[in-house]
Amino acid sequence: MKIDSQIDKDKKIKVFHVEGEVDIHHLKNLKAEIMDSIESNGWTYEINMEKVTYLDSSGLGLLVYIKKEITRHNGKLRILNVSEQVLNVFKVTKLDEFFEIA
Amino acid sequence: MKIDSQIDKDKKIKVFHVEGEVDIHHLKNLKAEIMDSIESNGWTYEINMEKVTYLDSSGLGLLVYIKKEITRHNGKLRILNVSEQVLNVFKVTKLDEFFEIA
Amino acid sequence: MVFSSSDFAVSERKVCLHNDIQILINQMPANSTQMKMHVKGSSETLALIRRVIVACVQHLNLGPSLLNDIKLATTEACTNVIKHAYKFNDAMSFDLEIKTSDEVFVVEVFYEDPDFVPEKIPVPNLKEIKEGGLGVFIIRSIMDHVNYITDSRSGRVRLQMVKLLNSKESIGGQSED
Amino acid sequence: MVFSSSDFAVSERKVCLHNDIQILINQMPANSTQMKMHVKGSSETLALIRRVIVACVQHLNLGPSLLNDIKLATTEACTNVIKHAYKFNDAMSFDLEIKTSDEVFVVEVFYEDPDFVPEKIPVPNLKEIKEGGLGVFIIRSIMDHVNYITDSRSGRVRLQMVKLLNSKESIGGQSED
Ligand SMILES: Nc1ncnc2c1ncn2[C@@H]1O[C@H](COP(=O)(O)OP(=O)(O)O)[C@@H](O)[C@H]1O
Ligand SMILES: Nc1ncnc2c1ncn2[C@@H]1O[C@H](COP(=O)(O)OP(=O)(O)O)[C@@H](O)[C@H]1O
Repeated sequence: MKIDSQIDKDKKIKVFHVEGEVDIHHLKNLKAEIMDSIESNGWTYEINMEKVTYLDSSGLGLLVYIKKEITRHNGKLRILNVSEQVLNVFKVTKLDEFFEIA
Repeated sequence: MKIDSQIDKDKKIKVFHVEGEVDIHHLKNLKAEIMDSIESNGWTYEINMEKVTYLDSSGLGLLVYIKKEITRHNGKLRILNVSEQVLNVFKVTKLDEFFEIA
Repeated sequence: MVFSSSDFAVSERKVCLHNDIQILINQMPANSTQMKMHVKGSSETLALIRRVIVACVQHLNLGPSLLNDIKLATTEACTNVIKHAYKFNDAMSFDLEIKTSDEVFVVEVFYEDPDFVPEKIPVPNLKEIKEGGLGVFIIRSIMDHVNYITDSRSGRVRLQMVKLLNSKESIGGQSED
Repeated sequence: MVFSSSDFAVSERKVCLHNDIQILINQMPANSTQMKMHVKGSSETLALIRRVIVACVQHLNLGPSLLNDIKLATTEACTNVIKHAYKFNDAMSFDLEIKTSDEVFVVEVFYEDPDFVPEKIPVPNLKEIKEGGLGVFIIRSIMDHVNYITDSRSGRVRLQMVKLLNSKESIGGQSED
Protein backbone atom coordinates (compact mmCIF):
# COMPACT_ATOMS: atom_id res chain seq x y z
CA MET A 1 0.00 0.00 0.00
CA LYS A 2 1.19 3.50 -0.87
CA ILE A 3 -0.42 6.86 -0.33
CA ASP A 4 0.36 10.23 -1.90
CA SER A 5 -1.49 13.49 -1.44
CA GLN A 6 -2.10 16.73 -3.30
CA ILE A 7 -3.36 19.92 -1.76
CA ASP A 8 -5.20 22.78 -3.44
CA LYS A 9 -5.33 25.52 -0.80
CA ASP A 10 -7.41 27.91 -2.86
CA LYS A 11 -10.16 25.42 -3.54
CA LYS A 12 -9.70 23.78 -0.12
CA ILE A 13 -9.39 20.32 -1.66
CA LYS A 14 -7.07 17.51 -0.60
CA VAL A 15 -6.70 14.49 -2.85
CA PHE A 16 -5.26 11.23 -1.57
CA HIS A 17 -4.02 8.75 -4.14
CA VAL A 18 -4.01 5.28 -2.64
CA GLU A 19 -2.22 2.45 -4.41
CA GLY A 20 -2.08 -1.30 -3.89
CA GLU A 21 -3.84 -3.58 -1.45
CA VAL A 22 -5.61 -2.28 1.64
CA ASP A 23 -6.12 -4.82 4.39
CA ILE A 24 -5.73 -4.63 8.17
CA HIS A 25 -1.94 -4.64 7.77
CA HIS A 26 -2.01 -1.21 6.11
CA LEU A 27 -4.67 0.43 8.25
CA LYS A 28 -2.47 2.30 10.71
CA ASN A 29 -0.47 4.08 8.02
CA LEU A 30 -3.50 4.97 5.97
CA LYS A 31 -5.37 6.24 8.99
CA ALA A 32 -2.45 8.35 10.23
CA GLU A 33 -1.83 9.87 6.82
CA ILE A 34 -5.42 10.98 6.31
CA MET A 35 -6.33 11.88 9.91
CA ASP A 36 -3.23 14.04 10.35
CA SER A 37 -4.28 16.15 7.43
CA ILE A 38 -7.86 16.94 8.40
CA GLU A 39 -8.32 20.69 8.56
CA SER A 40 -10.54 22.40 11.07
CA ASN A 41 -13.13 23.76 8.70
CA GLY A 42 -14.96 23.15 5.48
CA TRP A 43 -12.48 21.26 3.30
CA THR A 44 -13.24 18.67 0.66
CA TYR A 45 -11.30 15.39 0.76
CA GLU A 46 -11.07 13.07 -2.18
CA ILE A 47 -9.70 9.56 -2.02
CA ASN A 48 -8.63 8.38 -5.44
CA MET A 49 -8.93 4.61 -5.44
CA GLU A 50 -7.99 4.04 -9.07
CA LYS A 51 -4.96 1.98 -8.12
CA VAL A 52 -6.45 0.13 -5.15
CA THR A 53 -6.40 -3.54 -6.10
CA TYR A 54 -7.90 -4.91 -2.90
CA LEU A 55 -10.10 -3.55 -0.11
CA ASP A 56 -11.97 -5.39 2.61
CA SER A 57 -14.01 -4.69 5.74
CA SER A 58 -10.96 -3.28 7.52
CA GLY A 59 -10.66 -0.62 4.85
CA LEU A 60 -14.40 0.01 4.83
CA GLY A 61 -14.33 0.50 8.60
CA LEU A 62 -11.55 3.05 8.27
CA LEU A 63 -13.45 4.92 5.56
CA VAL A 64 -16.52 5.07 7.78
CA TYR A 65 -14.38 6.45 10.61
CA ILE A 66 -12.73 8.99 8.33
CA LYS A 67 -16.03 10.14 6.88
CA LYS A 68 -17.45 10.68 10.37
CA GLU A 69 -14.36 12.68 11.40
CA ILE A 70 -14.46 14.79 8.26
CA THR A 71 -18.17 15.50 8.75
CA ARG A 72 -17.42 16.55 12.34
CA HIS A 73 -15.02 19.11 10.86
CA ASN A 74 -17.66 20.36 8.43
CA GLY A 75 -15.83 18.73 5.55
CA LYS A 76 -16.90 16.54 2.69
CA LEU A 77 -15.51 13.16 1.57
CA ARG A 78 -15.64 11.89 -1.99
CA ILE A 79 -14.36 8.51 -3.15
CA LEU A 80 -13.15 8.45 -6.74
CA ASN A 81 -12.36 5.92 -9.45
CA VAL A 82 -13.41 2.82 -7.58
CA SER A 83 -12.80 -0.36 -9.57
CA GLU A 84 -15.67 -2.77 -10.07
CA GLN A 85 -14.00 -5.23 -7.71
CA VAL A 86 -13.72 -2.71 -4.87
CA LEU A 87 -17.20 -1.32 -5.56
CA ASN A 88 -18.59 -4.80 -4.96
CA VAL A 89 -17.36 -4.68 -1.36
CA PHE A 90 -19.22 -1.42 -0.85
CA LYS A 91 -22.33 -2.91 -2.43
CA VAL A 92 -22.37 -6.14 -0.40
CA THR A 93 -22.38 -4.04 2.77
CA LYS A 94 -24.73 -1.38 1.34
CA LEU A 95 -22.09 1.24 2.09
CA ASP A 96 -22.28 2.41 -1.52
CA GLU A 97 -25.33 4.35 -0.29
CA PHE A 98 -23.49 5.93 2.66
CA PHE A 99 -20.50 7.22 0.73
CA GLU A 100 -20.35 9.64 -2.15
CA ILE A 101 -18.71 7.45 -4.76
CA ALA A 102 -17.95 9.05 -8.11
CA MET B 1 2.02 -23.21 -24.16
CA LYS B 2 1.04 -22.11 -27.66
CA ILE B 3 2.78 -22.57 -30.98
CA ASP B 4 2.25 -20.81 -34.29
CA SER B 5 4.24 -21.21 -37.48
CA GLN B 6 5.07 -19.23 -40.58
CA ILE B 7 6.39 -20.71 -43.78
CA ASP B 8 8.46 -18.99 -46.48
CA LYS B 9 8.57 -21.52 -49.34
CA ASP B 10 10.87 -19.46 -51.53
CA LYS B 11 13.53 -19.04 -48.89
CA LYS B 12 12.82 -22.50 -47.42
CA ILE B 13 12.43 -21.11 -43.92
CA LYS B 14 9.94 -22.17 -41.28
CA VAL B 15 9.54 -20.05 -38.16
CA PHE B 16 7.88 -21.41 -35.03
CA HIS B 17 6.65 -18.86 -32.49
CA VAL B 18 6.40 -20.54 -29.11
CA GLU B 19 4.56 -18.81 -26.30
CA GLY B 20 4.22 -19.50 -22.58
CA GLU B 21 5.74 -22.13 -20.35
CA VAL B 22 7.40 -25.25 -21.72
CA ASP B 23 7.65 -28.15 -19.30
CA ILE B 24 7.09 -31.88 -19.69
CA HIS B 25 3.32 -31.29 -19.84
CA HIS B 26 3.64 -29.48 -23.17
CA LEU B 27 6.26 -31.66 -24.79
CA LYS B 28 4.03 -33.92 -26.89
CA ASN B 29 2.26 -31.04 -28.62
CA LEU B 30 5.43 -29.12 -29.27
CA LYS B 31 7.22 -32.18 -30.61
CA ALA B 32 4.33 -33.16 -32.91
CA GLU B 33 3.96 -29.64 -34.28
CA ILE B 34 7.62 -29.27 -35.20
CA MET B 35 8.40 -32.86 -36.24
CA ASP B 36 5.37 -33.03 -38.55
CA SER B 37 6.67 -30.08 -40.46
CA ILE B 38 10.24 -31.19 -41.12
CA GLU B 39 10.86 -31.20 -44.87
CA SER B 40 13.03 -33.74 -46.62
CA ASN B 41 15.79 -31.48 -47.72
CA GLY B 42 17.76 -28.39 -46.85
CA TRP B 43 15.32 -26.18 -44.98
CA THR B 44 16.06 -23.71 -42.21
CA TYR B 45 13.99 -23.85 -39.04
CA GLU B 46 13.80 -21.01 -36.59
CA ILE B 47 12.26 -21.26 -33.15
CA ASN B 48 11.29 -17.84 -31.86
CA MET B 49 11.43 -18.04 -28.06
CA GLU B 50 10.63 -14.40 -27.37
CA LYS B 51 7.46 -15.29 -25.50
CA VAL B 52 8.71 -18.42 -23.75
CA THR B 53 8.53 -17.64 -20.05
CA TYR B 54 9.78 -20.98 -18.76
CA LEU B 55 11.92 -23.81 -20.15
CA ASP B 56 13.55 -26.72 -18.37
CA SER B 57 15.46 -29.90 -19.12
CA SER B 58 12.39 -31.46 -20.75
CA GLY B 59 12.36 -28.65 -23.30
CA LEU B 60 16.13 -28.80 -23.75
CA GLY B 61 15.89 -32.54 -24.42
CA LEU B 62 13.25 -31.94 -27.08
CA LEU B 63 15.37 -29.24 -28.73
CA VAL B 64 18.34 -31.62 -28.85
CA TYR B 65 16.13 -34.27 -30.47
CA ILE B 66 14.71 -31.79 -32.98
CA LYS B 67 18.13 -30.46 -33.89
CA LYS B 68 19.40 -33.99 -34.54
CA GLU B 69 16.36 -34.77 -36.72
CA ILE B 70 16.71 -31.54 -38.67
CA THR B 71 20.41 -32.20 -39.23
CA ARG B 72 19.53 -35.69 -40.51
CA HIS B 73 17.34 -33.95 -43.08
CA ASN B 74 20.15 -31.62 -44.09
CA GLY B 75 18.42 -28.72 -42.42
CA LYS B 76 19.52 -26.01 -40.03
CA LEU B 77 18.03 -24.99 -36.65
CA ARG B 78 18.29 -21.50 -35.20
CA ILE B 79 16.91 -20.44 -31.84
CA LEU B 80 15.87 -16.79 -31.66
CA ASN B 81 15.10 -14.16 -29.02
CA VAL B 82 15.91 -16.23 -25.98
CA SER B 83 15.24 -14.38 -22.72
CA GLU B 84 18.01 -14.15 -20.16
CA GLN B 85 16.11 -16.53 -17.91
CA VAL B 86 15.81 -19.22 -20.59
CA LEU B 87 19.38 -18.66 -21.76
CA ASN B 88 20.57 -19.50 -18.25
CA VAL B 89 19.15 -23.01 -18.61
CA PHE B 90 21.14 -23.46 -21.81
CA LYS B 91 24.25 -22.12 -20.10
CA VAL B 92 24.04 -24.30 -16.98
CA THR B 93 23.98 -27.37 -19.23
CA LYS B 94 26.54 -25.95 -21.71
CA LEU B 95 23.99 -26.43 -24.49
CA ASP B 96 24.42 -22.78 -25.48
CA GLU B 97 27.51 -24.09 -27.31
CA PHE B 98 25.60 -26.86 -29.12
CA PHE B 99 22.77 -24.71 -30.45
CA GLU B 100 22.90 -21.71 -32.73
CA ILE B 101 21.28 -19.10 -30.50
CA ALA B 102 20.76 -15.65 -31.95
CA MET C 1 -14.76 -34.94 20.87
CA VAL C 2 -17.51 -32.45 21.43
CA PHE C 3 -18.38 -30.64 18.26
CA SER C 4 -20.88 -27.89 17.89
CA SER C 5 -21.62 -26.80 14.40
CA SER C 6 -23.03 -23.41 13.57
CA ASP C 7 -24.26 -22.57 10.18
CA PHE C 8 -26.09 -19.32 9.65
CA ALA C 9 -27.71 -19.40 6.28
CA VAL C 10 -28.54 -16.06 4.75
CA SER C 11 -31.22 -17.41 2.46
CA GLU C 12 -33.40 -20.49 2.56
CA ARG C 13 -31.98 -21.76 -0.69
CA LYS C 14 -28.59 -21.88 0.94
CA VAL C 15 -29.89 -24.11 3.72
CA CYS C 16 -31.18 -26.65 1.22
CA LEU C 17 -27.88 -26.65 -0.62
CA HIS C 18 -25.65 -27.17 2.39
CA ASN C 19 -26.11 -30.92 2.64
CA ASP C 20 -25.35 -31.31 -1.04
CA ILE C 21 -22.23 -29.19 -0.63
CA GLN C 22 -21.03 -31.30 2.27
CA ILE C 23 -21.47 -34.38 0.08
CA LEU C 24 -19.51 -32.71 -2.73
CA ILE C 25 -16.66 -31.96 -0.34
CA ASN C 26 -16.61 -35.44 1.13
CA GLN C 27 -16.52 -36.98 -2.32
CA MET C 28 -13.42 -35.09 -3.47
CA PRO C 29 -10.96 -37.64 -4.86
CA ALA C 30 -8.07 -38.53 -2.59
CA ASN C 31 -5.53 -37.29 -5.11
CA SER C 32 -7.18 -33.91 -5.71
CA THR C 33 -5.04 -30.88 -5.11
CA GLN C 34 -4.74 -29.79 -1.56
CA MET C 35 -2.71 -27.03 -0.15
CA LYS C 36 -1.98 -26.58 3.51
CA MET C 37 -0.36 -23.44 4.79
CA HIS C 38 0.98 -22.97 8.25
CA VAL C 39 1.42 -19.25 8.76
CA LYS C 40 2.32 -16.75 11.42
CA GLY C 41 -0.63 -14.97 13.00
CA SER C 42 0.63 -11.70 11.66
CA SER C 43 -1.19 -9.29 9.37
CA GLU C 44 1.62 -9.26 6.83
CA THR C 45 0.78 -12.90 6.09
CA LEU C 46 -2.55 -11.85 4.55
CA ALA C 47 -0.90 -10.70 1.34
CA LEU C 48 0.87 -14.07 0.94
CA ILE C 49 -2.38 -15.92 1.50
CA ARG C 50 -4.02 -13.87 -1.24
CA ARG C 51 -1.13 -14.60 -3.60
CA VAL C 52 -1.51 -18.33 -3.02
CA ILE C 53 -5.23 -18.08 -3.67
CA VAL C 54 -4.52 -16.24 -6.91
CA ALA C 55 -2.17 -19.10 -7.86
CA CYS C 56 -4.86 -21.73 -7.27
CA VAL C 57 -7.69 -19.79 -8.89
CA GLN C 58 -5.70 -18.92 -12.00
CA HIS C 59 -4.53 -22.50 -12.34
CA LEU C 60 -8.17 -23.59 -12.39
CA ASN C 61 -8.90 -20.90 -14.97
CA LEU C 62 -11.66 -19.38 -12.86
CA GLY C 63 -12.94 -15.91 -13.62
CA PRO C 64 -12.15 -12.66 -11.78
CA SER C 65 -15.36 -12.49 -9.76
CA LEU C 66 -14.77 -15.92 -8.23
CA LEU C 67 -11.18 -14.88 -7.53
CA ASN C 68 -12.28 -11.69 -5.81
CA ASP C 69 -14.88 -13.45 -3.68
CA ILE C 70 -12.46 -16.15 -2.52
CA LYS C 71 -9.66 -13.65 -1.83
CA LEU C 72 -12.01 -11.42 0.14
CA ALA C 73 -13.66 -14.15 2.22
CA THR C 74 -10.31 -15.76 3.05
CA THR C 75 -8.74 -12.46 4.07
CA GLU C 76 -11.74 -11.58 6.24
CA ALA C 77 -11.55 -14.97 7.94
CA CYS C 78 -7.82 -14.74 8.60
CA THR C 79 -8.09 -11.12 9.74
CA ASN C 80 -10.54 -12.27 12.41
CA VAL C 81 -8.14 -14.97 13.58
CA ILE C 82 -5.32 -12.44 13.88
CA LYS C 83 -7.46 -9.70 15.43
CA HIS C 84 -10.00 -11.45 17.63
CA ALA C 85 -8.66 -14.93 18.37
CA TYR C 86 -4.96 -14.04 18.64
CA LYS C 87 -5.27 -10.35 19.57
CA PHE C 88 -2.34 -9.48 17.29
CA ASN C 89 0.05 -11.81 19.11
CA ASP C 90 2.18 -12.95 16.20
CA ALA C 91 3.89 -15.65 18.19
CA MET C 92 0.70 -17.57 17.42
CA SER C 93 0.16 -19.31 14.13
CA PHE C 94 -2.72 -20.82 12.23
CA ASP C 95 -3.37 -23.20 9.37
CA LEU C 96 -5.12 -22.77 6.10
CA GLU C 97 -6.22 -25.52 3.79
CA ILE C 98 -7.31 -25.15 0.19
CA LYS C 99 -8.99 -28.04 -1.58
CA THR C 100 -10.24 -27.82 -5.11
CA SER C 101 -12.13 -30.00 -7.52
CA ASP C 102 -14.10 -29.28 -10.68
CA GLU C 103 -17.17 -28.54 -8.55
CA VAL C 104 -15.95 -26.71 -5.47
CA PHE C 105 -13.28 -24.43 -4.13
CA VAL C 106 -12.91 -25.04 -0.39
CA VAL C 107 -10.92 -22.88 2.00
CA GLU C 108 -10.62 -23.95 5.62
CA VAL C 109 -9.00 -22.01 8.43
CA PHE C 110 -7.82 -23.86 11.54
CA TYR C 111 -6.94 -21.87 14.65
CA GLU C 112 -7.16 -21.75 18.40
CA ASP C 113 -9.86 -19.90 20.30
CA PRO C 114 -11.22 -21.73 23.35
CA ASP C 115 -13.71 -18.94 24.09
CA PHE C 116 -15.16 -18.57 20.62
CA VAL C 117 -18.89 -19.13 20.28
CA PRO C 118 -19.87 -18.72 16.64
CA GLU C 119 -23.54 -18.41 17.53
CA LYS C 120 -22.67 -15.16 19.31
CA ILE C 121 -21.31 -13.41 16.24
CA PRO C 122 -23.71 -10.50 15.87
CA VAL C 123 -25.55 -9.98 12.59
CA PRO C 124 -24.98 -6.35 11.64
CA ASN C 125 -27.81 -3.91 11.03
CA LEU C 126 -26.72 -2.37 7.74
CA LYS C 127 -28.91 0.69 8.33
CA GLU C 128 -26.80 1.62 11.33
CA ILE C 129 -23.44 2.72 9.96
CA LYS C 130 -20.64 1.46 12.22
CA GLU C 131 -16.90 1.14 11.86
CA GLY C 132 -16.81 -2.62 12.20
CA GLY C 133 -18.75 -5.81 12.41
CA LEU C 134 -18.95 -6.47 8.69
CA GLY C 135 -16.30 -9.18 8.16
CA VAL C 136 -18.34 -12.29 8.91
CA PHE C 137 -21.34 -10.75 7.18
CA ILE C 138 -19.27 -10.34 4.01
CA ILE C 139 -17.99 -13.92 4.20
CA ARG C 140 -21.53 -15.24 4.54
CA SER C 141 -22.80 -13.03 1.75
CA ILE C 142 -20.27 -14.02 -0.88
CA MET C 143 -19.54 -17.68 -0.14
CA ASP C 144 -21.98 -20.49 -0.90
CA HIS C 145 -21.40 -22.34 2.35
CA VAL C 146 -19.84 -21.13 5.61
CA ASN C 147 -19.48 -23.32 8.64
CA TYR C 148 -17.70 -22.80 11.98
CA ILE C 149 -16.88 -26.02 13.82
CA THR C 150 -15.63 -25.60 17.37
CA ASP C 151 -14.14 -28.25 19.60
CA SER C 152 -14.54 -27.27 23.22
CA ARG C 153 -12.05 -29.95 24.35
CA SER C 154 -9.08 -28.72 22.33
CA GLY C 155 -10.13 -25.10 21.87
CA ARG C 156 -9.52 -25.48 18.13
CA VAL C 157 -11.81 -23.83 15.61
CA ARG C 158 -12.30 -24.95 12.02
CA LEU C 159 -13.88 -22.47 9.64
CA GLN C 160 -15.04 -23.96 6.40
CA MET C 161 -15.83 -21.73 3.41
CA VAL C 162 -17.02 -23.12 0.12
CA LYS C 163 -17.54 -21.65 -3.31
CA LEU C 164 -19.42 -23.67 -5.90
CA LEU C 165 -17.72 -23.47 -9.27
CA ASN C 166 -19.85 -24.89 -12.03
CA SER C 167 -23.33 -23.91 -10.99
CA LYS C 168 -24.84 -21.41 -13.42
CA GLU C 169 -27.16 -20.36 -10.61
CA SER C 170 -24.40 -19.27 -8.26
CA ILE C 171 -26.09 -18.19 -5.06
CA GLY C 172 -25.16 -15.03 -3.24
CA GLY C 173 -22.13 -12.90 -3.75
CA GLN C 174 -20.51 -11.19 -6.65
CA SER C 175 -20.03 -14.13 -8.94
CA GLU C 176 -21.52 -14.03 -12.35
CA ASP C 177 -19.80 -17.20 -13.55
CA MET D 1 13.94 -46.51 10.37
CA VAL D 2 16.79 -47.09 7.98
CA PHE D 3 17.89 -43.88 6.38
CA SER D 4 20.53 -43.50 3.78
CA SER D 5 21.50 -40.01 2.93
CA SER D 6 23.12 -39.07 -0.34
CA ASP D 7 24.57 -35.72 -0.95
CA PHE D 8 26.58 -35.15 -4.09
CA ALA D 9 28.40 -31.91 -3.77
CA VAL D 10 29.48 -30.25 -6.97
CA SER D 11 32.23 -28.25 -5.35
CA GLU D 12 34.20 -28.64 -2.16
CA ARG D 13 32.88 -25.37 -0.82
CA LYS D 14 29.42 -26.78 -0.97
CA VAL D 15 30.41 -29.72 1.21
CA CYS D 16 31.68 -27.40 3.91
CA LEU D 17 28.52 -25.38 3.80
CA HIS D 18 26.10 -28.25 4.03
CA ASN D 19 26.34 -28.71 7.78
CA ASP D 20 25.75 -25.01 8.32
CA ILE D 21 22.73 -25.14 6.05
CA GLN D 22 21.26 -28.07 7.94
CA ILE D 23 21.65 -26.05 11.14
CA LEU D 24 19.93 -23.06 9.52
CA ILE D 25 17.01 -25.25 8.50
CA ASN D 26 16.69 -26.87 11.90
CA GLN D 27 16.70 -23.49 13.61
CA MET D 28 13.78 -22.10 11.62
CA PRO D 29 11.25 -20.67 14.10
CA ALA D 30 8.19 -22.81 14.73
CA ASN D 31 5.86 -20.11 13.48
CA SER D 32 7.73 -19.44 10.24
CA THR D 33 5.71 -19.79 7.08
CA GLN D 34 5.30 -23.28 5.82
CA MET D 35 3.34 -24.44 2.90
CA LYS D 36 2.45 -28.03 2.24
CA MET D 37 0.93 -29.09 -1.02
CA HIS D 38 -0.55 -32.46 -1.74
CA VAL D 39 -0.83 -32.77 -5.50
CA LYS D 40 -1.73 -35.25 -8.16
CA GLY D 41 1.23 -36.91 -9.86
CA SER D 42 0.21 -35.36 -13.12
CA SER D 43 2.26 -33.07 -15.32
CA GLU D 44 -0.41 -30.37 -15.36
CA THR D 45 0.29 -29.85 -11.66
CA LEU D 46 3.73 -28.44 -12.47
CA ALA D 47 2.30 -25.09 -13.54
CA LEU D 48 0.39 -24.76 -10.26
CA ILE D 49 3.49 -25.57 -8.27
CA ARG D 50 5.40 -22.83 -10.09
CA ARG D 51 2.58 -20.35 -9.40
CA VAL D 52 2.74 -21.13 -5.69
CA ILE D 53 6.51 -20.67 -5.72
CA VAL D 54 6.05 -17.32 -7.44
CA ALA D 55 3.62 -16.36 -4.66
CA CYS D 56 6.12 -17.22 -1.92
CA VAL D 57 9.13 -15.66 -3.65
CA GLN D 58 7.34 -12.41 -4.47
CA HIS D 59 6.00 -12.18 -0.94
CA LEU D 60 9.58 -12.37 0.34
CA ASN D 61 10.58 -9.71 -2.18
CA LEU D 62 13.30 -11.90 -3.66
CA GLY D 63 14.80 -11.06 -7.04
CA PRO D 64 14.10 -12.70 -10.40
CA SER D 65 17.20 -14.88 -10.50
CA LEU D 66 16.36 -16.53 -7.19
CA LEU D 67 12.81 -17.00 -8.43
CA ASN D 68 13.97 -18.63 -11.65
CA ASP D 69 16.37 -20.97 -9.86
CA ILE D 70 13.76 -22.12 -7.35
CA LYS D 71 11.05 -22.54 -10.01
CA LEU D 72 13.41 -24.53 -12.21
CA ALA D 73 14.80 -26.82 -9.52
CA THR D 74 11.36 -27.55 -8.11
CA THR D 75 9.89 -28.33 -11.53
CA GLU D 76 12.82 -30.61 -12.37
CA ALA D 77 12.39 -32.47 -9.09
CA CYS D 78 8.63 -32.91 -9.52
CA THR D 79 9.03 -33.89 -13.18
CA ASN D 80 11.29 -36.73 -12.04
CA VAL D 81 8.69 -37.90 -9.53
CA ILE D 82 5.99 -37.94 -12.20
CA LYS D 83 8.18 -39.46 -14.91
CA HIS D 84 10.51 -41.87 -13.14
CA ALA D 85 8.98 -42.70 -9.78
CA TYR D 86 5.31 -42.71 -10.87
CA LYS D 87 5.76 -43.50 -14.58
CA PHE D 88 3.00 -41.03 -15.47
CA ASN D 89 0.41 -42.83 -13.34
CA ASP D 90 -1.62 -39.86 -12.18
CA ALA D 91 -3.57 -41.88 -9.66
CA MET D 92 -0.45 -41.38 -7.54
CA SER D 93 0.16 -38.20 -5.63
CA PHE D 94 3.05 -36.52 -3.88
CA ASP D 95 3.71 -33.81 -1.33
CA LEU D 96 5.65 -30.63 -1.52
CA GLU D 97 6.73 -28.51 1.38
CA ILE D 98 8.00 -24.95 1.24
CA LYS D 99 9.62 -23.41 4.29
CA THR D 100 11.06 -19.95 4.32
CA SER D 101 12.96 -17.74 6.69
CA ASP D 102 15.13 -14.68 6.21
CA GLU D 103 18.11 -16.91 5.52
CA VAL D 104 16.84 -19.85 3.50
CA PHE D 105 14.23 -20.94 1.03
CA VAL D 106 13.63 -24.67 1.44
CA VAL D 107 11.64 -26.85 -0.93
CA GLU D 108 11.10 -30.48 -0.05
CA VAL D 109 9.45 -33.13 -2.20
CA PHE D 110 8.02 -36.26 -0.58
CA TYR D 111 7.09 -39.21 -2.76
CA GLU D 112 7.12 -42.97 -3.05
CA ASP D 113 9.80 -44.92 -4.86
CA PRO D 114 10.92 -48.11 -3.12
CA ASP D 115 13.51 -48.86 -5.83
CA PHE D 116 15.15 -45.46 -5.94
CA VAL D 117 18.87 -45.35 -5.18
CA PRO D 118 20.04 -41.76 -5.37
CA GLU D 119 23.67 -42.83 -5.57
CA LYS D 120 22.88 -44.40 -8.92
CA ILE D 121 21.75 -41.18 -10.60
CA PRO D 122 24.31 -40.81 -13.37
CA VAL D 123 26.34 -37.62 -13.64
CA PRO D 124 26.00 -36.46 -17.24
CA ASN D 125 28.97 -35.90 -19.52
CA LEU D 126 28.13 -32.49 -20.94
CA LYS D 127 30.43 -33.03 -23.93
CA GLU D 128 28.24 -35.87 -25.09
CA ILE D 129 25.01 -34.27 -26.28
CA LYS D 130 22.03 -36.43 -25.27
CA GLU D 131 18.31 -35.90 -25.12
CA GLY D 132 18.00 -36.41 -21.39
CA GLY D 133 19.79 -36.88 -18.11
CA LEU D 134 20.14 -33.19 -17.24
CA GLY D 135 17.40 -32.65 -14.64
CA VAL D 136 19.23 -33.64 -11.48
CA PHE D 137 22.40 -32.02 -12.78
CA ILE D 138 20.50 -28.73 -13.15
CA ILE D 139 19.05 -29.02 -9.64
CA ARG D 140 22.50 -29.62 -8.16
CA SER D 141 24.01 -26.79 -10.18
CA ILE D 142 21.57 -24.09 -9.18
CA MET D 143 20.62 -24.95 -5.60
CA ASP D 144 22.94 -24.45 -2.63
CA HIS D 145 22.10 -27.74 -0.98
CA VAL D 146 20.45 -30.86 -2.41
CA ASN D 147 19.81 -33.96 -0.40
CA TYR D 148 17.91 -37.17 -1.18
CA ILE D 149 16.82 -39.11 1.92
CA THR D 150 15.43 -42.58 1.25
CA ASP D 151 13.69 -44.85 3.71
CA SER D 152 13.95 -48.45 2.56
CA ARG D 153 11.31 -49.56 5.06
CA SER D 154 8.49 -47.32 3.80
CA GLY D 155 9.75 -46.75 0.29
CA ARG D 156 9.30 -43.00 0.80
CA VAL D 157 11.78 -40.53 -0.61
CA ARG D 158 12.40 -37.03 0.70
CA LEU D 159 14.22 -34.62 -1.58
CA GLN D 160 15.48 -31.51 0.14
CA MET D 161 16.52 -28.47 -1.91
CA VAL D 162 17.81 -25.31 -0.31
CA LYS D 163 18.56 -21.86 -1.58
CA LEU D 164 20.48 -19.47 0.65
CA LEU D 165 18.98 -16.00 0.54
CA ASN D 166 21.18 -13.45 2.19
CA SER D 167 24.64 -14.65 1.36
CA LYS D 168 26.45 -12.24 -0.93
CA GLU D 169 28.64 -15.16 -1.96
CA SER D 170 25.80 -17.25 -3.31
CA ILE D 171 27.35 -20.49 -4.46
CA GLY D 172 26.45 -22.10 -7.75
CA GLY D 173 23.58 -21.28 -10.01
CA GLN D 174 22.24 -18.20 -11.64
CA SER D 175 21.71 -15.99 -8.62
CA GLU D 176 23.35 -12.67 -8.50
CA ASP D 177 21.52 -11.49 -5.37
N1 LIG E 1 -12.22 -15.83 14.57
C1 LIG E 1 -12.86 -15.19 15.56
N2 LIG E 1 -12.54 -15.41 16.82
C2 LIG E 1 -13.17 -14.76 17.81
N3 LIG E 1 -14.17 -13.90 17.61
C3 LIG E 1 -14.55 -13.65 16.38
C4 LIG E 1 -13.93 -14.29 15.28
N4 LIG E 1 -14.52 -13.87 14.17
C5 LIG E 1 -15.48 -13.00 14.54
N5 LIG E 1 -15.50 -12.88 15.86
C6 LIG E 1 -16.46 -12.04 16.64
O1 LIG E 1 -17.47 -11.60 15.76
C7 LIG E 1 -17.52 -10.18 15.71
C8 LIG E 1 -17.83 -9.75 14.28
O2 LIG E 1 -16.73 -10.02 13.45
P1 LIG E 1 -16.60 -9.29 12.07
O3 LIG E 1 -17.92 -9.42 11.36
O4 LIG E 1 -15.44 -9.85 11.33
O5 LIG E 1 -16.38 -7.76 12.39
P2 LIG E 1 -15.21 -7.04 13.21
O6 LIG E 1 -14.01 -7.88 13.11
O7 LIG E 1 -15.06 -5.74 12.51
O8 LIG E 1 -15.72 -6.89 14.61
C9 LIG E 1 -16.17 -9.72 16.20
O9 LIG E 1 -16.22 -8.46 16.79
C10 LIG E 1 -15.81 -10.79 17.21
O10 LIG E 1 -16.38 -10.52 18.44
N1 LIG F 1 12.66 -39.15 -8.50
C1 LIG F 1 13.31 -40.15 -9.15
N2 LIG F 1 12.89 -41.40 -9.02
C2 LIG F 1 13.50 -42.38 -9.69
N3 LIG F 1 14.56 -42.19 -10.50
C3 LIG F 1 15.01 -40.96 -10.67
C4 LIG F 1 14.42 -39.86 -10.00
N4 LIG F 1 15.09 -38.77 -10.35
C5 LIG F 1 16.06 -39.15 -11.19
N5 LIG F 1 16.03 -40.47 -11.38
C6 LIG F 1 16.97 -41.26 -12.20
O1 LIG F 1 18.05 -40.41 -12.55
C7 LIG F 1 18.17 -40.28 -13.95
C8 LIG F 1 18.57 -38.87 -14.31
O2 LIG F 1 17.50 -38.00 -14.03
P1 LIG F 1 17.49 -36.57 -14.70
O3 LIG F 1 18.82 -35.95 -14.48
O4 LIG F 1 16.33 -35.81 -14.17
O5 LIG F 1 17.31 -36.81 -16.26
P2 LIG F 1 16.15 -37.52 -17.08
O6 LIG F 1 14.90 -37.41 -16.29
O7 LIG F 1 16.12 -36.76 -18.34
O8 LIG F 1 16.59 -38.94 -17.28
C9 LIG F 1 16.82 -40.68 -14.51
O9 LIG F 1 16.90 -41.21 -15.82
C10 LIG F 1 16.35 -41.72 -13.50
O10 LIG F 1 16.87 -42.97 -13.81
